[in-house]
Amino acid sequence: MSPIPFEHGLIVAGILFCLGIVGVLTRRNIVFVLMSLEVMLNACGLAFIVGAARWGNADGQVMFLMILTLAAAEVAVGLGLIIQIYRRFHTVDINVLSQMKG
Amino acid sequence: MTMTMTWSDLIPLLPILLSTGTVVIAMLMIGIRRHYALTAAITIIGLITAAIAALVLMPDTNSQITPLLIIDKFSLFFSFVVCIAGLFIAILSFPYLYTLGDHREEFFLLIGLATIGGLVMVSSNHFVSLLLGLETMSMALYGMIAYPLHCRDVSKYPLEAAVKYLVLSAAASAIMLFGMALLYGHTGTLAFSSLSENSAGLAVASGSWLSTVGVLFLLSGIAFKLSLAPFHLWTPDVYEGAPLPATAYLATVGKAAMFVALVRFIEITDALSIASVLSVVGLLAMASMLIGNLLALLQNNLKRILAYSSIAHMGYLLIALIASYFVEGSLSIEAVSFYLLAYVIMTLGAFGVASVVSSSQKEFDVIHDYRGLFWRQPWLAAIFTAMLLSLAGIPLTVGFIGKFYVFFAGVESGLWVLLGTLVLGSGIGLYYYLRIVFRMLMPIKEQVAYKEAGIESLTSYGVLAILFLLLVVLGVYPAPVMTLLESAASLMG
Amino acid sequence: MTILFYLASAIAIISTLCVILQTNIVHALIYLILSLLAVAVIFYVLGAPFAAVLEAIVYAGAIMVLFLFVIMMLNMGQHTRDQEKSWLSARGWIAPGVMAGLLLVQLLSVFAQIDQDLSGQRIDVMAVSGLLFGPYVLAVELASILLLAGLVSAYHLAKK
Amino acid sequence: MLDLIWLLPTFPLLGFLILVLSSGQLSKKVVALVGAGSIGLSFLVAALIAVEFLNSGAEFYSMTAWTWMSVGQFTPGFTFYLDGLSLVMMLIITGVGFLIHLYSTGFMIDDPSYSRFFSYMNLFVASMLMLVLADNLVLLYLGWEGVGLCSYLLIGFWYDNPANGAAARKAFVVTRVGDTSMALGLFLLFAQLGTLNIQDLMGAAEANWTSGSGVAVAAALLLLGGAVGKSAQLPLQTWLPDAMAGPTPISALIHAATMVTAGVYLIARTHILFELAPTVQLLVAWIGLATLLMAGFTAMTQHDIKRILAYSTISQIGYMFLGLGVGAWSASVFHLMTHAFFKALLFLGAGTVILSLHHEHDIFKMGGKRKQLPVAFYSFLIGSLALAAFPFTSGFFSKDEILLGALALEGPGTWLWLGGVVGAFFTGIYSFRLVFVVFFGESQAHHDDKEVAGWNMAGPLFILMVLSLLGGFIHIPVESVFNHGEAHEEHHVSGLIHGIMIAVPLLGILVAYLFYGGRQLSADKLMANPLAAALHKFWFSHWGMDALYNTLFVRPFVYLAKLNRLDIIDQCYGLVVTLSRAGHGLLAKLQNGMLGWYAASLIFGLVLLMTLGVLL
Amino acid sequence: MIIVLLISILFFGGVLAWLAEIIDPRLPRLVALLAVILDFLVMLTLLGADADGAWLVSFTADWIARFGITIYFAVDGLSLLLILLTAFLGVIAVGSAWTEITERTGFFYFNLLWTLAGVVGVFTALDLFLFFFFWEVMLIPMYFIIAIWGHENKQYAAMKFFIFTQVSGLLMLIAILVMAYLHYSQFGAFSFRYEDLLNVETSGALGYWLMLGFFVGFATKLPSVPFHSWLPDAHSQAPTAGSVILAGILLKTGAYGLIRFTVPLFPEAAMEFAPIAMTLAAISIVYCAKVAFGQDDLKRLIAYTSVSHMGFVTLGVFAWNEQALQGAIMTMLAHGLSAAALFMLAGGLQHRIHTRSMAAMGGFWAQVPRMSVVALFFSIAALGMPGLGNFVGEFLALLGAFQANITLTTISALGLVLASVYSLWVIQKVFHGAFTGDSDQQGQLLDLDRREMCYFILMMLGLIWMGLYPQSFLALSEPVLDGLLSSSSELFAALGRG
Repeated sequence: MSPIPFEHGLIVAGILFCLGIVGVLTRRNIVFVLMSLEVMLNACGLAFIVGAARWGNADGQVMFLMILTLAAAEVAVGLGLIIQIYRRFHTVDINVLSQMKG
Repeated sequence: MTMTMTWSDLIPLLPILLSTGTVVIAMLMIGIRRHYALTAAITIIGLITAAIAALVLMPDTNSQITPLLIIDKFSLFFSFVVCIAGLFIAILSFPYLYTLGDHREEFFLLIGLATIGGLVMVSSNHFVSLLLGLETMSMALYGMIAYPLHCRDVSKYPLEAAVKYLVLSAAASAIMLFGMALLYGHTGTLAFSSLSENSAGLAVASGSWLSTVGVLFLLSGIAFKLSLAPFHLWTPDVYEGAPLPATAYLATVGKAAMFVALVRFIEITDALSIASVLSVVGLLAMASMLIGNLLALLQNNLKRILAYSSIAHMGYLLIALIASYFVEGSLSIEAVSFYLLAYVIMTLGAFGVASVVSSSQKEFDVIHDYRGLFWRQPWLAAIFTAMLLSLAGIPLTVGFIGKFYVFFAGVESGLWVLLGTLVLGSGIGLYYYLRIVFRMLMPIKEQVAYKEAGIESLTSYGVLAILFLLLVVLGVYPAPVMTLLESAASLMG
Repeated sequence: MTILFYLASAIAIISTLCVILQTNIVHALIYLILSLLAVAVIFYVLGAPFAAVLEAIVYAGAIMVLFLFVIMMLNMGQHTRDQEKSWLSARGWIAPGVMAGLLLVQLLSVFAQIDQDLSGQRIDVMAVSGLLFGPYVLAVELASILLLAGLVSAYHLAKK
Repeated sequence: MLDLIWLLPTFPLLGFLILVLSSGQLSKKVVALVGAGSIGLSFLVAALIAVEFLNSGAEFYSMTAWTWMSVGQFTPGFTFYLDGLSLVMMLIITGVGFLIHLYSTGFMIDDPSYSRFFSYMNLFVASMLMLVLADNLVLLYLGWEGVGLCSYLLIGFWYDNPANGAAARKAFVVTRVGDTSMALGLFLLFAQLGTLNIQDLMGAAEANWTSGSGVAVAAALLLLGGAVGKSAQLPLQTWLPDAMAGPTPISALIHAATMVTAGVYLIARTHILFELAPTVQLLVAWIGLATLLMAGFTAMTQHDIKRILAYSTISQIGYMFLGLGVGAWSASVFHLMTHAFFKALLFLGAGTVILSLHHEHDIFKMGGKRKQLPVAFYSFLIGSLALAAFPFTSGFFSKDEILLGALALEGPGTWLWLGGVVGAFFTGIYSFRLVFVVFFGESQAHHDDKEVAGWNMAGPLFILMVLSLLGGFIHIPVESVFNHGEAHEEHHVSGLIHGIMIAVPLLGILVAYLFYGGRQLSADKLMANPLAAALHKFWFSHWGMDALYNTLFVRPFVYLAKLNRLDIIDQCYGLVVTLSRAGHGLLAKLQNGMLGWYAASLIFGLVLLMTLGVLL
Repeated sequence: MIIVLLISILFFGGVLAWLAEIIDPRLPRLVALLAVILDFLVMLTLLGADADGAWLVSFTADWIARFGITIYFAVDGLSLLLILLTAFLGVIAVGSAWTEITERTGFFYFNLLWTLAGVVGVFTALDLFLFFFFWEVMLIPMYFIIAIWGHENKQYAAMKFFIFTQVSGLLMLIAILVMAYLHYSQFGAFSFRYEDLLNVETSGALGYWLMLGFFVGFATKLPSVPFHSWLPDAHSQAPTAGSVILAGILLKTGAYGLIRFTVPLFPEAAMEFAPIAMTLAAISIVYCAKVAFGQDDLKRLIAYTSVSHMGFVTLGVFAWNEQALQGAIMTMLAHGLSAAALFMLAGGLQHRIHTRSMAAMGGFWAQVPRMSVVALFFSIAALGMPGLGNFVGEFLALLGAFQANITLTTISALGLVLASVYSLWVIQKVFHGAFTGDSDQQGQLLDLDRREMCYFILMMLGLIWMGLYPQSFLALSEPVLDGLLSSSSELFAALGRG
């Protein structure tokens, strides 16, 4: 088995990260935005695992665990907020949230 | 380096442990029986003990607790600041939330949790603890920002603010994490100290593109949290939409803890020795000073003004941080520390004044609301004026000494362009601070119906008085604090 | 194994692409789960079986189910597809695409300069848990506080 | 006795203080007593001092009251310096001054601001005495400015009429131009010679500077600037005719007898300096000549009784300058004195005319007043004779000396003399034109009041008449002042020259008679000629000088001041404000509240940082 | 210690005045008056003080050891003159506010006294940090005075005043800090003390920039073209007492700074810069005189004349010889009185006819003869009439400047002519001519009352004293100037300037 180059792992993470960004920027449905955020966070986790694989230490995996925790908490709070938005505005369009400006 | 915990490690962790205990007790309390005043009291007492613990530990504690946390004079000083700020905000939020038509007790839980996050951040010298501290605080802040969202009669948009903050902050965290991942990939370690020199001989400051990009990603994320231009757009909306105590918390502890962590990261890893990072930070500073001040110029909403001005203040702070790269010695770190302290005092004061006249139903956050305050409540107006003048950096106030420090650090390092921008920015800044002062001096035409100050507000006035005293005392006789900071900062130099 | 890596990577990327392009939210969620599973495979290939399992269980399992809950709760079925379509104009893709593309190009050009192989060393549960209960014990505690904060916030926000 | 010299300016100053501090509470009698009495006392002291000084035979006497300021080498004091020149001046000022004060007690009796008038007058005399008694140029400058101030105050005495105010300001500002030049002269002298004490200065100048050296020329020129301003010579003469807006005694005292001759005094005082700068000295002569001719032409065309006298004053001071320029120092001072007598007489006479005719100034609205106003008539007759240098009147001797001095000068002397003679011809014409028009011919019906002339007005007139007639026989003791500079050898002058100098003024009087006395010639017919009419108009406007200055200086200044009322520099700062506001507007637009936009900015920032990181 | 006492009296007097309002709104003015008079009397005791080294009295205490900052006050003849002027005008200012300020009197006198305290601090502080501290402290109460008791456009004026002085002050702060740092790098310790900083080597380009920092700070306060444009607004909007303090004293702090700090600290740079500074001075003199003439607002006009007159100070300072410096100092003192008086008059007029527009004035002489005489007196003082203080100052300044630069002195001397143009124009427009006010005002304008006359007569006597016997003032500043000049004379000789 030929070893996988480190940079290839990073490239995959990078691509996923950028796709997440595109998702956050383009979607108006807040659920999609949240999902794209998960993609970004996941890409970060991947990058850590890739790093861990390069150095052969477990720190990266610990970090991945923390990201996992973070992602879970964030989704919980985020989804809570989505429910409130939907209750109040009966839509999931983030553009309704633009009453403050200037 | 100690790899695992021992019992003796628990002593330095006392501030964190005490606040955690506070949160747990308060939560249990709520579980048993909801009692507003009692929950508040538990939180306040807990934070006081945590602050006292930090103070007591400060003189001679210097220990690394597992790779994650470092408890030294520097972190304890800011632990103290964080606890006190949290405490003051807890006191201020008591009357503010008094009339909220919803569960009010959780707010204190959230304050406690956020404070734990802050404590972890100021003590962290490891990516894991940094991430956890930061996100703990963010989680709590999401809750605090959106806190009154169930009430139909709130005048603000807590929901909008919370969503904006959550989405953007999560994105920024992701960017930061990606940066951390790149740095980890480059060095194979997550501890700041080994990022600079590790067994593989790869340091952050090695100048390789991977580490540069990693630092830049990390910096972008931090810049967002500190709302440096051009990452500042979220700031005014979140400040405006959030209830005043939450805004105050975000503006003070949120900024200060992040900055302390940034200082530690920069100082330990020597990241500024990467030329492009140095120039990027310089540009961030300049952009923040100019854009922040310009944005505040004609703004009529007090919270937004303070949001914009915080952008500028973070820019000022960056000058001192940059200076630390150029000159040996601890002066610029002292400058950062003192300025942060000053910034916390005066920002808390300014938000505090707004919060004592406001309630969760009706916030008075348009500067016109303060018209004639000077003749209605002279002492409140005097405190407010002092806070604003301090923000503007006028002598007799702590803000002046802070600015003096920054100037001195900049001069020492010869950062003329940045200092020039600082002067320009300060000039613009005067305008909008004085605008508010002028509003207060105007004759009273129509009475603005402020919140009736009941017995529950007494402590808030006490907090304001303490802040005012601090402002003046530190502005006139800062020597003792300077001595303290000198020894604290020397650990970083 | 190497082939598996590239295969899984390709699946992850393509299905993620589908997530952000999808107008049907349930389909999107399924693509996301697919992507997460593919990443789990990558983890496994890279010698992190523990992470792979967690990715599959917690991420693709628990978190995604949360999403599903909300989608069901908000009743975002077929009728929202048209709305989604109308929200996704071609023009709206340009700026994000350009920015993300630029970022990606920069990242790739940096990554291209690295010439480093992965160790391929397997890090099993023992190693990870050794760390978690050794030097990172505080991290675990702090993570619990993080979850607590999330819990309190979510509890307060999501209630009626 | 000599050490009482400080009393000279002190009496008038005390008078001034009493009048000012009483702020109009005193009765007119007391005011008159204080106002005129203080000058009288001064005159008394001056006379006593003069007697003692002349008897003592000393060349000079000086006393220091106190050191004004002492800054390094610069140590001017309040020091009084008495020599022949200042003695003459002091006597003229106190003597003629007293007469005019006395006259004023009657002339101004109906004026509500009686006390204000005398307070200004007293301050003026005090300043004037300071000027002539000063031993250093700074103190002289104090007096110099003081008299200018009083001149301003008195020209604008009737402040109700804005025209008077304008005239007063014009007088002050125009002379201030000269004064500034003089101040610069002082700076130059101090910078070069390290002192401003006049005697030391002259000694040092003689010792250090060669004749015609650049510094000497510059210093003399700058002082000359001051002199022409104060003495209303070209090119700063335009203020004097307008200055006639003040009460007539003022015109007599300030704008005829004393202040306007301060320039002559200054040049005489610093004559050594001018001798060191021969070109400047010659310039003085030419200025004098040009002024006297120009003013002579103008005087012939005026209708206003006081303006005629004013131009005549300018012209006569021109003679003095001519004298100074040719080195006839004592002749100039002599003319200064005689001019003080007869011009004071003329003005006071004019004052009587004006007062009696209810402030009528136009001579063509008078006529045949010989009988009605006898005192005025004789005043004018005698004054005009002296002015026109009718033989053996005071003016004859002094003007004669000046012209002879001019003739004595090598080179341009003849031309200067010729010009002076022509000027004398004009003098004859305009002075008697006035006499014939006002006092002869047909009486105008609407003015037929009695002459207003109490003893206090008539008395001074009589004394001045005597002085005008006989003043030529007074010997002024100035030899010791000028002895080293003046040409001592008697010039032999042919009888023809003498004849011409006697005949020309008579010729002028004859011409005046032909036109205005006997009406053998008609001015109106002359005016029918377009060229003559144009010339008349041109001369009447005093050669268009006022218009010229208006166009050159006044209007552009006023225009610029109004144009830049908002201060262009301030507006530049306004630009900064505008820019800031624009910046704010632009940046605030970015805060559009859209979450997607904010997220984009976040990513944009990241990309920007990355790009910068790569570039930098 | 006596200096601390001087400042404390004013500080606590201010607090007391504020509190006194609770008892009776007319009490604060009495408290203020007493405080200022007491201060003045205490200062008089300094006149007899024996010189202790270079200083008559001095006071030192630790403050911020970290930066070598001390509380260091000292008084020499120069500062003594200026603090005497401060207290004197303080009395006048209290007097001018006596009846004009009827609202919130306590706070007003509090601000007034604190401004004075700040100014006394500026004139006596010799630790540069302390100096800067007071420099800023005096601004805030002044801001309040303008912002609360000012006229129609007070916000703009107060803001402009504050921003101009602050921004320039920050530039000065940078320069001060660099000096402290240079002291550190040359002597191994931070210091802000005046004597220490005098030893700092400041040649070269850095010195030039530092000097510019100080210059901008002081020139803005002075003010000199092109930093002057805050002054007309501040003056026209400030209440009378504010204008008195502003024109009489605050402007002098700029001049004081130039003499005390800018040139002595950076002799070489200052000499290099002198032609430019003197050019700015000449432009100030002529340009602002011209602009003054174009004004319709009486207070604006006087404000521009202030700029014009302060040009003589700049000119004198940068000519840097004994006559010029004495001239500058005398101009400061005399202008302090004459400008204050003119502003009081303008304020008095505004109080009576509720406008500052000269278009609405005219022919007031017959209505208010005493006021007219007083106005006449101070106008002619302003135009430099010998025998009054302004003349001594301007004459000496020009005399000294002439030795340094003939061309610029000549241009500046034009100011003497222009001064007469605008001064007399004011007299003509306001007091002479026919009465042009509202017809119902005729005969109703109140002339100056006895109390007001008292203040004016005091100031007149002051000006006459300065004009006729300036020696009593010159003698105080002479030893100071001798010291300054002797320390720089060698250097200038080397640079080819005497």
